[in-house]
Amino acid sequence: MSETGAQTGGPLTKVLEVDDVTIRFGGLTALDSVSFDIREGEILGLIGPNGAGKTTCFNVMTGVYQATSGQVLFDGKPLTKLARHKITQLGIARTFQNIRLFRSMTVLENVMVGADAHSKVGFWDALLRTPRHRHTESESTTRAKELLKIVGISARHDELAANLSYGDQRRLEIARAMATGPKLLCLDEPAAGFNPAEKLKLMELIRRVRDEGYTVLLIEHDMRLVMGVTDRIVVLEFGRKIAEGTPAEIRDNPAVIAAYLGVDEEDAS
Amino acid sequence: MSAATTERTPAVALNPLQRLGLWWDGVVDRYNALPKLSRLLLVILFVLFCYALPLLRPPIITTNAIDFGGVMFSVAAFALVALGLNIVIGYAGLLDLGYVGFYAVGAYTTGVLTTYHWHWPFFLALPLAIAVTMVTGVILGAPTLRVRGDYLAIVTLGFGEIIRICVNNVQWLGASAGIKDIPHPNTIGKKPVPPFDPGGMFAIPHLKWNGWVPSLDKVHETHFLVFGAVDAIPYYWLLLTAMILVLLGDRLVKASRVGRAWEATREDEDAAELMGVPTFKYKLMAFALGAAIGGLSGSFYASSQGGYISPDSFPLLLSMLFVAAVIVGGSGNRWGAMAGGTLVAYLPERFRAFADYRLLVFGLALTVLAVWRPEGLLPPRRTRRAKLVEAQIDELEGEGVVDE
Amino acid sequence: MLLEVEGLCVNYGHIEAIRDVTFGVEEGTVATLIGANGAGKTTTLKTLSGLRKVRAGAVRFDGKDITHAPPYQRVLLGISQSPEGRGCFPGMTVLENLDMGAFLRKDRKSAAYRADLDRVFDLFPRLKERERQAAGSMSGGEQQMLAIGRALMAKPRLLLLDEPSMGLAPKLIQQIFTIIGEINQQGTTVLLVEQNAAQALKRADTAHILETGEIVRSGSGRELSGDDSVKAAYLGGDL
Amino acid sequence: GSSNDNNKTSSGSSGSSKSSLCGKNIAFLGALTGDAGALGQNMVNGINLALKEYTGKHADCKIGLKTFDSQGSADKAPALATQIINDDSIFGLVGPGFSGESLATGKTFFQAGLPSISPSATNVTITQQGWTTWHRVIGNDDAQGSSDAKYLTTTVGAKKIYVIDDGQDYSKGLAGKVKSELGSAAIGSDQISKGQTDMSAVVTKVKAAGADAVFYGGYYTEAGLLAKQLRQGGFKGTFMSGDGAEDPNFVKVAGAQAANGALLSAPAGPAPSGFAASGLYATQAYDATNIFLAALDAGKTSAKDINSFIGSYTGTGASGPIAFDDKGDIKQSTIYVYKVANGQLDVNNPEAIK
Amino acid sequence: MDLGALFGNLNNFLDFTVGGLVFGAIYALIALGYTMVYGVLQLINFAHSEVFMYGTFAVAWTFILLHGTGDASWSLGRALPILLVALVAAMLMSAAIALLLERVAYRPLINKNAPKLIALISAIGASFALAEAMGLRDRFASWVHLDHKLANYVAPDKARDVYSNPVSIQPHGLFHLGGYEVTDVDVVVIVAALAMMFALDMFVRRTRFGRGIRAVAQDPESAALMGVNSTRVVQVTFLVGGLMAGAAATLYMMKIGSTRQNAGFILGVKAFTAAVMGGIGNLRGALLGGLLLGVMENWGSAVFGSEWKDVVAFVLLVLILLVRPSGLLGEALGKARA
Ligand SMILES: Nc1ncnc2c1ncn2[C@@H]1O[C@H](COP(=O)(O)OP(=O)(O)OP(=O)(O)O)[C@@H](O)[C@H]1O
Ligand SMILES: Nc1ncnc2c1ncn2[C@@H]1O[C@H](COP(=O)(O)OP(=O)(O)OP(=O)(O)O)[C@@H](O)[C@H]1O
Ligand SMILES: CC(C)C[C@H](N)C(=O)O
Ligand SMILES: [Mg+2]
Ligand SMILES: [Mg+2]
Repeated sequence: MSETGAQTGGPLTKVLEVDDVTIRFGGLTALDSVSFDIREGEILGLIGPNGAGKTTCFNVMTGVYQATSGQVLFDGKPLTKLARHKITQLGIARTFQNIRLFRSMTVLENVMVGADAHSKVGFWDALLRTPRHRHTESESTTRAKELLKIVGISARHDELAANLSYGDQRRLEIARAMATGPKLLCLDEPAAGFNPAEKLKLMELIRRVRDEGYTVLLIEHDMRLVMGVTDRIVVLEFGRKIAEGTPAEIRDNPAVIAAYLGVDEEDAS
Repeated sequence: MSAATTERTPAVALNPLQRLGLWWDGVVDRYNALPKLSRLLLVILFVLFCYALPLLRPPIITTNAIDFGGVMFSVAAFALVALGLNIVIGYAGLLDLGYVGFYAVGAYTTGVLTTYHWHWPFFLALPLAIAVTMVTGVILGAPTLRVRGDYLAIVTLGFGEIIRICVNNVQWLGASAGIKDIPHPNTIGKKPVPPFDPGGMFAIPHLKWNGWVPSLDKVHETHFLVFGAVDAIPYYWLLLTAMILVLLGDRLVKASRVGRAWEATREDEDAAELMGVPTFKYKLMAFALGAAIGGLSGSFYASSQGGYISPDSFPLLLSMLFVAAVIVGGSGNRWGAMAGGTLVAYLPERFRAFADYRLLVFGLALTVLAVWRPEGLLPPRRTRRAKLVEAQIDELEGEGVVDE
Repeated sequence: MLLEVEGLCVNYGHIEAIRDVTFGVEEGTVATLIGANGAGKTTTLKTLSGLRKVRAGAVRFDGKDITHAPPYQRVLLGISQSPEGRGCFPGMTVLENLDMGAFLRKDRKSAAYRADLDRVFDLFPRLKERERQAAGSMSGGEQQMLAIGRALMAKPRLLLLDEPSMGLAPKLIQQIFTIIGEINQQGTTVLLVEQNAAQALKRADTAHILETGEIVRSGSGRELSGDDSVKAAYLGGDL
Repeated sequence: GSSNDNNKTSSGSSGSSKSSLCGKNIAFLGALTGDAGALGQNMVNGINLALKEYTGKHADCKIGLKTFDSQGSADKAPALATQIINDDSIFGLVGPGFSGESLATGKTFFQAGLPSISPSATNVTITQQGWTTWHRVIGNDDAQGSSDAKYLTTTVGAKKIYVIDDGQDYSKGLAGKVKSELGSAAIGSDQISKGQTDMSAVVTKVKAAGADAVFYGGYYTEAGLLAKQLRQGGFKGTFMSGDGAEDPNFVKVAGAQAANGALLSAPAGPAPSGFAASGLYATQAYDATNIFLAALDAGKTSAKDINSFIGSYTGTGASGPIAFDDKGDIKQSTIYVYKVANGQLDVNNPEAIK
Repeated sequence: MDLGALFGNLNNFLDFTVGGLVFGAIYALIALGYTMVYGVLQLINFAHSEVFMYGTFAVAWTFILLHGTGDASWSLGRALPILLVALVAAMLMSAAIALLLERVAYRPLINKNAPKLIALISAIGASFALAEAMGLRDRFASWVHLDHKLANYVAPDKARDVYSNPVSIQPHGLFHLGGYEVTDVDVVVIVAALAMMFALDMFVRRTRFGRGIRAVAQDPESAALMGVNSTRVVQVTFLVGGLMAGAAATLYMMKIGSTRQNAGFILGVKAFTAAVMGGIGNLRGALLGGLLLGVMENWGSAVFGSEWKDVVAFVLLVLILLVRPSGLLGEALGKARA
């Protein structure tokens, strides 16, 4: 399942480079000289024990935290000090480990907020109902509806986001992030709280998203999912990168087994 | 909204205010179901009715203890203010407890331009008053909007007070004695010659009611488009016109990217930011727009009947009442905000019969209203639906967990 | 029976989240509830701990009717829950959070208390390392550890665990289930809700399967994990 | 809203014993409650007395009183003013009571053509606005201010006087006049605000300046609080204030100890003996009412006629001789200083200082 | 601007500073009520100013009851017994009002899980009603024909007037600080306020109840799961806030000696400002904020004139929040991580 993107010939364009990033919170080094890159069209897994620094890595990439040293390059340009919404507009979108939807907006409106990320419509356009406004608005609506269909909740587009079940809320998060039209889509434990059958569906969704032309960075603890869907995996432990490679390589990496997977793999049937 | 029809048959007993919400939904639905032409006709009729209200002096509604035209003017002024503040609080979720400051800036700009230092005509001063207020909004907002949540509330409260105290102490602005004799908008038609000639193009008689029987009241007439101390109705018309314009603008802007950005910011600022919403820009925009509308209203206030403003006209308490208007009405719904504004301005006047007790009654009414209908009179329709569900839960659970 | 649930119905508005749910948990055993997203597992646990109001039915604990008792009284009786989504106190330190777990314990100065604290730190060394870190700044998994540890500090008779393995690294998931076994050995009755059905069934003495708010099957853990239809629906086919 | 109908009412019912104004009302606008409410109450007493006497003489013609309580706030007054001008049953206004509210409402009454006589509003600028319907039966603050300043420096012998005002029209006018008259003897000035209760900052400043007298322009509540806190803070000099503080409530608020020795001036003397209403400005209000009643007796019924009647009125009232100049100011008045001694404001034996 | 007024003379400087500390201490005590309620419920208890105001009346009434209306100026020592009774009365009165508020204006909303803002409105309404009720006490007394019996307490027809404490306390110098004479009243106010604060701080930090308060503040649902009775916690929070406001009222009456039905408003705003300045939800912050506010505004009025006092206070607030968006001692925690 790795015939797209990275492997289909052509130069390997790096979408994002994490370049020697260190971040400290007081005495705690959450990321310690971490470097890796993400190539266009691939699905990269980011795994590691709890507290290894995965979410922190997302936070640095999306401007929530500023790295103590090192930098993140997107399309070759550093993201340092860029406002968060600018980073999103450049093309990085994310979901949240603890779901954070606009709870009292409808499902469709949630996605449209994402879709507005690149809109140039301003106050005067809206007040005067300029052609630009009308055009952008209808385009966003169409796009949002499409995305809802892709993640499979288009039937509930008029529901309040808060009223969705846990799983559907995660789906909505993904749709909203995709709506910002990112080059790179970062998913933070999208399968948490899913049962195995739903995880299967999610894997399909992630693949589909990649096939739509997105590059995906995935944090996940469910090994079946990670192994099944990613092209490459980066492993963190105590804020340091301890391994990088294809799923097969990682599965057999003794350091990863010791730090993360555990020896007793009885449930990985 | 076909789904709404089924949802509107609740299985549980509702309190009258909740029923009001449902009734309103019904009105909106029925209105939406009408053909375009009838809708237009209805709107025109309704607007005409609003204009005519102080002339019709319908029984029960009309305040007899105090000049009804004046009451309608302050009702309209409050509704307009609530409309502006609704953008700030209801849409963008910024709790502004110093809104009266903007009202004051609008009023004082008008006062200074038309009376105190210059002698501009009112309609020339008005746009400048709006602009000055908007700029004030930006100047105050730019540094402070980074402060979040209830911290913002106290900072805005502080600014409201700072504005008032500055006005109170700056001689250039009339200090605590205020500005007197602010000119009225130019009368259209024959100028009145005080003290004993009313002027005007023509006079419109009022209605007077004997029980439910109306008759023409030729003694009390409104002289058409005379803006003076004697009659508040022309001001009311002016303000109503401004309000309708603002209402239209509000509608257009809310149903757009701008409106969505405000809502997203209100719901979760971090998440909005990470979805590409320049939240600061939108907060500032909401703040400035709200300010401008407050300034507009303040400018009208300054040149209204009394033509007198002083720092006392802009007490902190007024800010609280503005906020109360928006929230009691239903934060986030423009109709709700206007209803709230109407209520907050009208009730104390209506309670004049209670004489000394009117503020007490008003305070109690506010609390009862809040406790009885926490989501406001006319909350945004979505909230209303959500709340209905909650009411049903409570009903179904009957004697649920009893505290203690 | 330590816990008896009889004909329990709970609503969210017109949505019936659980309907006529009846089951019991024998003292000293591990029971598990499994089911798809939205089946009503969390709702059941929240109702047991008193966070949701009951529309119909009864809950008895140790023979006492607690259907309408407020949450704090249930804690006094010995019911403790580690909630879904962790629910740590973000502004308190790790230590303070653990201390909150023992809120109603009267022996907070005693050696037994110290021992319990040490046991939690043994189970999750990470918590010991971060004793003074504010819970709100911990990673997702770390918070999950804290939530479980906190529930243990109450020394409950009945421990309700809502998806304790969510967000934990694979290695830790193994540990969590071992710990559940240990706690149970020491006499605590456990009611476990899990998406990781295979593991849960392996540990459970009794298991109940919830589907759209109703119990559709009950049996011993072993029984159900051997069942083909259960396997297909909850243990995941091949991936 | 409605037009004024005063100019439409029939004029010249003179000769008939019963005026068309019988059964109508006089309005009073001023503070009846609030921090200076006692002052308004005095005036209402005076008005009521005049009306009672009138009814005693003219059983067939009853004139009523409608009171409008501004709570002393210039800000609340305009709304009441519109209410007054829109009330068809009101043909004249006694008031407004205070300077601030007079300035805020004068234009409204002027535009509506409602004649008014204030028993007490003393600010100099009111009569400079060109409101031809506005009159007062009381001397203005220029006279009071310069007399007070002179009294402080000469009679009291104060050398370092601290001047405080509350920022309102009346207060600023009076205190401002005092300060400018004092010249270099005024060693400092500060402002408090209406409704303020904590005066500690001003007290500290007064002490720091080493003042031997304080002049406060303002109303009795703040004056009382100020006097009290000055004494508590250890100020030993003379406390003086104007007519706004000339009320027994000043002593109540300050407490007897702190109030003792305070000097309170007013452009009004004690009531003649046997006068049946008490309090500062009760006589002026009584006189003002009687002018309206005289107009009525003279057969004036239109606002215009009543107004010109007032303008040319001359007579001697309970407060002294009354005649108006062309701006509506009274032609002649005297300033008195009242003293607090033995924990009481001695209202009967003031010292005439001009 | 007149820097000389403040710094020109050490005595003046100390005078302004001590005066500021005295008021700051009172602000701080009132601020506690705001900060406690805010901490637990994230609600601005707008009606807390009325809780304080009722306390001041309790003090005045106690003096009238025990001393009659004869007006006197007493030394602190002589007034002390009455003052102590007044303190108890004020604390009881304020606590009762606070509990009433909780029951009537807040609990129904909390139970309905209503939006936070509406509680602000319910509080504003309650605040109006409470203040007005005090202003109309003469009317209520006349309903039951007690107005003349109670004349001293209700002041017939003038209930809205300033209401003076019949015993004003004449401060006596205790010792000299530089050239400035520190009085017994100053010392009592500051020491009493600090002692109250300290006791409360211990209560919240050291007792199980205090932990319960913090838990409900951060996550009510989890707190319930830990066995915290949140209704009780909220009640106690209001109660404690009320007690502190009652103490503040007593100190205020010692210092100022008069009150009225709207006496709480400005003080309430200031106290709330102090609470925010120190970091709302943080008790020590309330103390720091209160004292800082009191001193700074006194210095400010020395330098710029008393009419600018409040401006100084608010500008200070804005500056502090710009540098530290969650107040001096406020934690930015409690917010979920992204
Ligand atoms: N703001 C902060 N202050 C202090 N420590 C922090 C902060 N944010 C993260 N940390 C610490 O940094 C480490 C990395 O956290 P991070 O959330 O990145 O872990 P993670 O790899 O996502 O773990 P999990 O799989 O449990 O979600 C953790 O130990 C956490 O406690
Ligand atoms: N606060 C709520 N308001 C309305 N409906 C709710 C609410 N919480 C849960 N529900 C609904 O109740 C049903 C049961 O939810 P519950 O959370 O108990 O499921 P669960 O079995 O725990 O699922 P999951 O595996 O996703 O945690 C679902 O249909 C859900 O949508
Ligand atoms: C009643 C008086 C004390 C009024 C005062 N002279 C004033 O002009 O405001
Ligand atoms: Mg994480
Ligand atoms: Mg669940």
